[in-house]
Amino acid sequence: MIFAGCDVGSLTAKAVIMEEEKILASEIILAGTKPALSAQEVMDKTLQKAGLSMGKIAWCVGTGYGRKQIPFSNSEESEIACHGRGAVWSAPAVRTIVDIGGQDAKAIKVDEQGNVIRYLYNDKCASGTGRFLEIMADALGIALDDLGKLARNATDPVTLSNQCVVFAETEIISLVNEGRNVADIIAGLHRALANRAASMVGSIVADAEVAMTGGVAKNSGMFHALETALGVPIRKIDHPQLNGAIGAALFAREATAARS
Amino acid sequence: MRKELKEYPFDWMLWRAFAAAARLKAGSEKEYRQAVNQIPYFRGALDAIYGIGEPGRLLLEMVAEYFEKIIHAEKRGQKTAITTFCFSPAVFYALDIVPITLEMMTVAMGATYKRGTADFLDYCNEVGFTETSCSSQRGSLGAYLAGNGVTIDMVVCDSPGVCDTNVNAFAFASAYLDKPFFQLNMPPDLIAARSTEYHRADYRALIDFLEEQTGRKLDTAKLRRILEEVVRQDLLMAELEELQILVPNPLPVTFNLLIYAGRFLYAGMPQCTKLLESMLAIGRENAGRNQSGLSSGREKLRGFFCYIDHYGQDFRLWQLLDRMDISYHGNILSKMWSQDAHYVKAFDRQKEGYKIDTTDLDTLIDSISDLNSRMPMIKSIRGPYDAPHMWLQDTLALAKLHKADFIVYNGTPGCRNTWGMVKPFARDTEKNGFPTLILYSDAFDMRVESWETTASRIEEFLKVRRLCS
Amino acid sequence: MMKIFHESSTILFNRHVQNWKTGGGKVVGYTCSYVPDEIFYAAGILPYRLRGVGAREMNIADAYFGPFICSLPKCLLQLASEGKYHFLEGVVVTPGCDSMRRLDDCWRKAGEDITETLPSFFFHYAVPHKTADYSLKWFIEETHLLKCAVEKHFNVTITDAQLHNAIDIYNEGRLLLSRLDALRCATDVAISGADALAVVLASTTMPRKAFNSLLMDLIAQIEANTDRITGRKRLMLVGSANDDVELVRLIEGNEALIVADNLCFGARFYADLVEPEDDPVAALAKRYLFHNDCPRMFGDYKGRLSILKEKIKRAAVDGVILQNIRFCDLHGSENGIFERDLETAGIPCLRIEREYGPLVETGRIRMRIDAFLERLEK
Amino acid sequence: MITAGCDVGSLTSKAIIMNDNRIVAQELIRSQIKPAESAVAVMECALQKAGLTIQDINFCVGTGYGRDKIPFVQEAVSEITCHAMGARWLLPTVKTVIDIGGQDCKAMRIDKDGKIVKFITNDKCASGTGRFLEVMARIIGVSLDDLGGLSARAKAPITMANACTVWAQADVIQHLNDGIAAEDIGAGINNAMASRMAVLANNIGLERDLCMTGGVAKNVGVVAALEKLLGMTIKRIKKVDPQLVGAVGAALIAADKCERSAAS
Repeated sequence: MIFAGCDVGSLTAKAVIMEEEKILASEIILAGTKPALSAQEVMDKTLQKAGLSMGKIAWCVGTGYGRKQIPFSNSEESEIACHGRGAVWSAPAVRTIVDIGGQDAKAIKVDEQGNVIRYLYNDKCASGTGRFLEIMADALGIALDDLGKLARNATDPVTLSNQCVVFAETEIISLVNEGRNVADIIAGLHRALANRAASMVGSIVADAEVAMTGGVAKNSGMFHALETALGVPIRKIDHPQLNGAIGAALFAREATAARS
Repeated sequence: MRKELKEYPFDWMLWRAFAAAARLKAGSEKEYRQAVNQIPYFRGALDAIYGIGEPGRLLLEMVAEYFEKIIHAEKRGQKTAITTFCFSPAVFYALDIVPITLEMMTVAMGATYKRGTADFLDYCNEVGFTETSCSSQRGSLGAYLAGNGVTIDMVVCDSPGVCDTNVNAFAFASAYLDKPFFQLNMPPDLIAARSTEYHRADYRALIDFLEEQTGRKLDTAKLRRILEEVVRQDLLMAELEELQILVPNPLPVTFNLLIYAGRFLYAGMPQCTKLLESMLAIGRENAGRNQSGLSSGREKLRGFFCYIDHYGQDFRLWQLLDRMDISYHGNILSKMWSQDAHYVKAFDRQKEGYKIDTTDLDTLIDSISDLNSRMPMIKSIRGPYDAPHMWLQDTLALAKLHKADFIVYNGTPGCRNTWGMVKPFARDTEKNGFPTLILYSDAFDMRVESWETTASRIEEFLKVRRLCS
Repeated sequence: MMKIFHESSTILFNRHVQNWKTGGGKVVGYTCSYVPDEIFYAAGILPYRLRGVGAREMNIADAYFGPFICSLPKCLLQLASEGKYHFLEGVVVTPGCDSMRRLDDCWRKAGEDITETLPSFFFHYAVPHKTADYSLKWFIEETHLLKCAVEKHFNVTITDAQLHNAIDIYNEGRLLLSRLDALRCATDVAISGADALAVVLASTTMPRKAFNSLLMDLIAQIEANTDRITGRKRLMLVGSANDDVELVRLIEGNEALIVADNLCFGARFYADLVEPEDDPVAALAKRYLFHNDCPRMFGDYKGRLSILKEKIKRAAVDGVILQNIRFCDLHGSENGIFERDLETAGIPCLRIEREYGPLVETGRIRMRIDAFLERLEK
Repeated sequence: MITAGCDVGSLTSKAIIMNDNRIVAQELIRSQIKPAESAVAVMECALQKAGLTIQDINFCVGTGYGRDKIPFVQEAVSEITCHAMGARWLLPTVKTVIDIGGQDCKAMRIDKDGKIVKFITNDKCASGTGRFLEVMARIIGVSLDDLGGLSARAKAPITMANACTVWAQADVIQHLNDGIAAEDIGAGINNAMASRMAVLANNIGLERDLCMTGGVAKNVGVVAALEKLLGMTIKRIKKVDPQLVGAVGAALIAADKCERSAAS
């Protein structure tokens, strides 16, 4: 049987089509301001890739901030639950997930089935989110995808003490003015973000295998910064950004299983 | 502050609003509907309150009367004192002083005004009070700082040693308005002999202060009458608690609000007793039929709030819980620590409770001092959270007694005190088997986090933690 | 010579502390100016006021503290968890304010999770928030408890003679610091605010005897030296704890000079002497409970305002900078009323809110200072 | 006498060239990372428009965050003083000025000579900054210029979380996904901004007349909401783009300095 998961976030929309254990097709697009349209677009593209029509999808679970607006989903799950499911499916040993999405960052503790045991959001006034990186890349005039690459040339990462994303931007501008090199600033950015994520993990005393999900996980600089901050190696998973959608598809499978 | 808000004193407006609200049900249901349509922002709260039946009407009457006393205090030659929810007003009534409890004024304002207390919150900042301070006092304090209420004669609080931001609001008011200030200062420990001694010495100083401010002597007979009434109320509250722990819980979700509203406004006064009796009548009736107090009659979950409720416009928290079939077991603020209290007996923690001894003036003062030192928050949130008799122990004991399925922390960003320890606290409640949600919203200021977001965080939590489908 | 002071004010484990340790000495840290150093001095222990200098991350502190908390206690917890306070045998925490008070809870919890974070001696010193006779009685008892706890844990006896001696030494230090204070208030100033702060900071981390003699030399040097700093705007710094010399440098720039303050790392810390009496513990309790206070002593606004006005007059201050650390409502709110009352009295004020820790927002603060100085121009 | 003012902010850089108190050229560009480069770029454009070279400028004053990094200025002055001067010159009756920059928000009371009597800046939270509006506009998918217009079309403006920019985003997205109209969200954003500014303005003791400088002055939604909150009309600056007021002030101060140095 064929299932789908659709994850409409604040920056991107993702869709995954699965058949049992196999991913048939997936797609990631930039989200517009109308969740319904973003969902439709990303799902159409995915169906096209898979050469399927919506009618072939036995069940579709929607997740992400826009989940309530997805016209074609049969049910909804919060992205927290989906990231739990998805990560444990991709890497069964994983018990802790750090999900840094566009809108917020979460630390999630799961059991061996990927059921959520505990989770935390990022603090107010300490914005460890994807948008944080986006705004900063903006301020530095750098493409978001280049951050990781650039960070590798860092020799002496800067310290960003300001918790607030917008004030931190001023800090960055003044650092650039002082002639600090961009690589050090980006590395400092990653460290600041990683430390905030690490403090969430600390609060829920998460242990065992840690995975990182969300688009930010594709940023190698962030990935390594988080490893350093946590002091443990992080388990790489294949599709960090699709993880929520995969989890949703897995929920879809469970939903149909429960029905038959 | 917007001009139109300066047109009428805010406490006078609250009085008129609640006085009118208390009479709304005098007529037919149709008339009620037509009337509430004229007050869209008060409507949700009124529907919820009247939904409770008689106790709801009594609450409105009680609150209206409370405002009426404030408005006419000067005319009646009475002094007014701004004070805090966790200070027992009994002593004011004994000395014929009219208390103005800022947090209660804030909640009343939030429930009736379109923009809640936003303008008054901001006004405090306009005159130099920090924006990061607790919104519970700021919400109504702003009106008094702006001179948009009755004249304040004195400032009395009992939060030093318990909550800086709370007492800081009163210290600021006293300095800004140049009014006499008195603080009861709580040591970090509750039951040590030297703490009790300190409490009682401090309380006697308070009485000297109040006598000096009013030029009156404390009337022993009156204090005795009031404290005897307190005992009566404690017994009623104990029985309410016994009912509340039944499965299903026969009390409606709003009853905790009524319990502490009654005690915070009218400790030792017949108004509160009457309210508690009418609540008990409903509770007993439901219990008799083994009937849940929820509108649907189906109790799916039992929730306990370890700090404060959420006073979003229209009582949305209680409506959400009721809609989700969640029986509400109140928060740490709805617990008075009388030795008659059900949980005090249940845990065999008499030492932490107070006993009213009406023998003579000395025992009366000792009793009311003990009572005050065991007020909500004053009792549980003074020492380290994991110390004996403090936040964690009380929360776990109550959550277990009430068979709660989950715990929610809700406060205000102004609360240095609990935000300074809530993360380790939540870790420990989780360790003890209670799924715990930490909310970042502000109980009194919807501009910190919209109610829609807060509600979705609660629903998400219950779903993700698989407490409900 | 200033170098020594600056060094011991910027390095946690500075030379003096290192020497003290290699000499087998013990060190006890404390969090606020309401803790009597004399008790420890008398016990042969080095009292050390805890500071957040050198904190770079918050990842550990944020796992225990919530977001709306002053960054000073956060920095302390972070440093302790990183092992930067390895040289402490003990810590005394006070309910100086709610943020600092909860350092007790958070530090103990971090101690359970991270080894060697929590010193074996950990004392909660309950300072009352008022000065009534029964509060003093309480505080005398509390100070006795502290003394006994120190004696018991470190297996020493603290005699009255030792306490009296400690009081003398610390009073001498207070008098010296007051002389320095006077040199700053003078019309032609002999020492910059940044240097003066460094001196005060050094006094909180150095063995007091050594400090006293160093300071005596410094004062002699300054008095001998004839070149004076002139033609600058004379500012007073008021508000939250500040142990950041860089912040003072930033404020002073080339056009301003901080000639007076009312800070717990400043005048508030040395202004009042301990009045000797038979019971040294009672004498200490009195001084520390009644000393030139901080808004944690609720309801004493007028007292603090008059202290400010007196100092403003004595130091011929052109303008007052009222600063508070983010989430410090006690100072932040009082600064609001100070501003109202001082401006009414014709004294220009500038209110700024800042973050504690590695100096950030330099641009934002600089702009405010420049504008303030431009305002003082006319 | 030809003087110039150069205002290098975190988001935009502006230059004004004046000839005896008459504006002969003005320019506004998006700031680059290095303030020195932004300054040179914007000044060159302005000079070109005026058909002048930097040598023709008798005196130039720099302001804004990058003021100390501008290579060609004789003196640097804080933007608070410059905005006051500029506003006073553009609207002689003004006593109170509110300026919203990219990174902060300031309110100042000025005397008849445009000198600062009292000022306050918002250090509390970034949600009181121009950047806040930019980020929010991006989320609801309108341009910053169109954000202001939404207020007029709003039916039921939302109550906006204005305590934290980042959490405010979560709120806005929540509302979007609840299907709330962009007008109502946009109006909520503008109101939130206005209420923060009202606090600052009242804090320094608001006096008539009041005017607004900086880009947000062009946001009709914020301006209208602020007028409602303060109960007074906000004088509009018509002579120049409100974003240029700081540069105008700098050029005026330059003229003043120039005369003084000539006199002495």
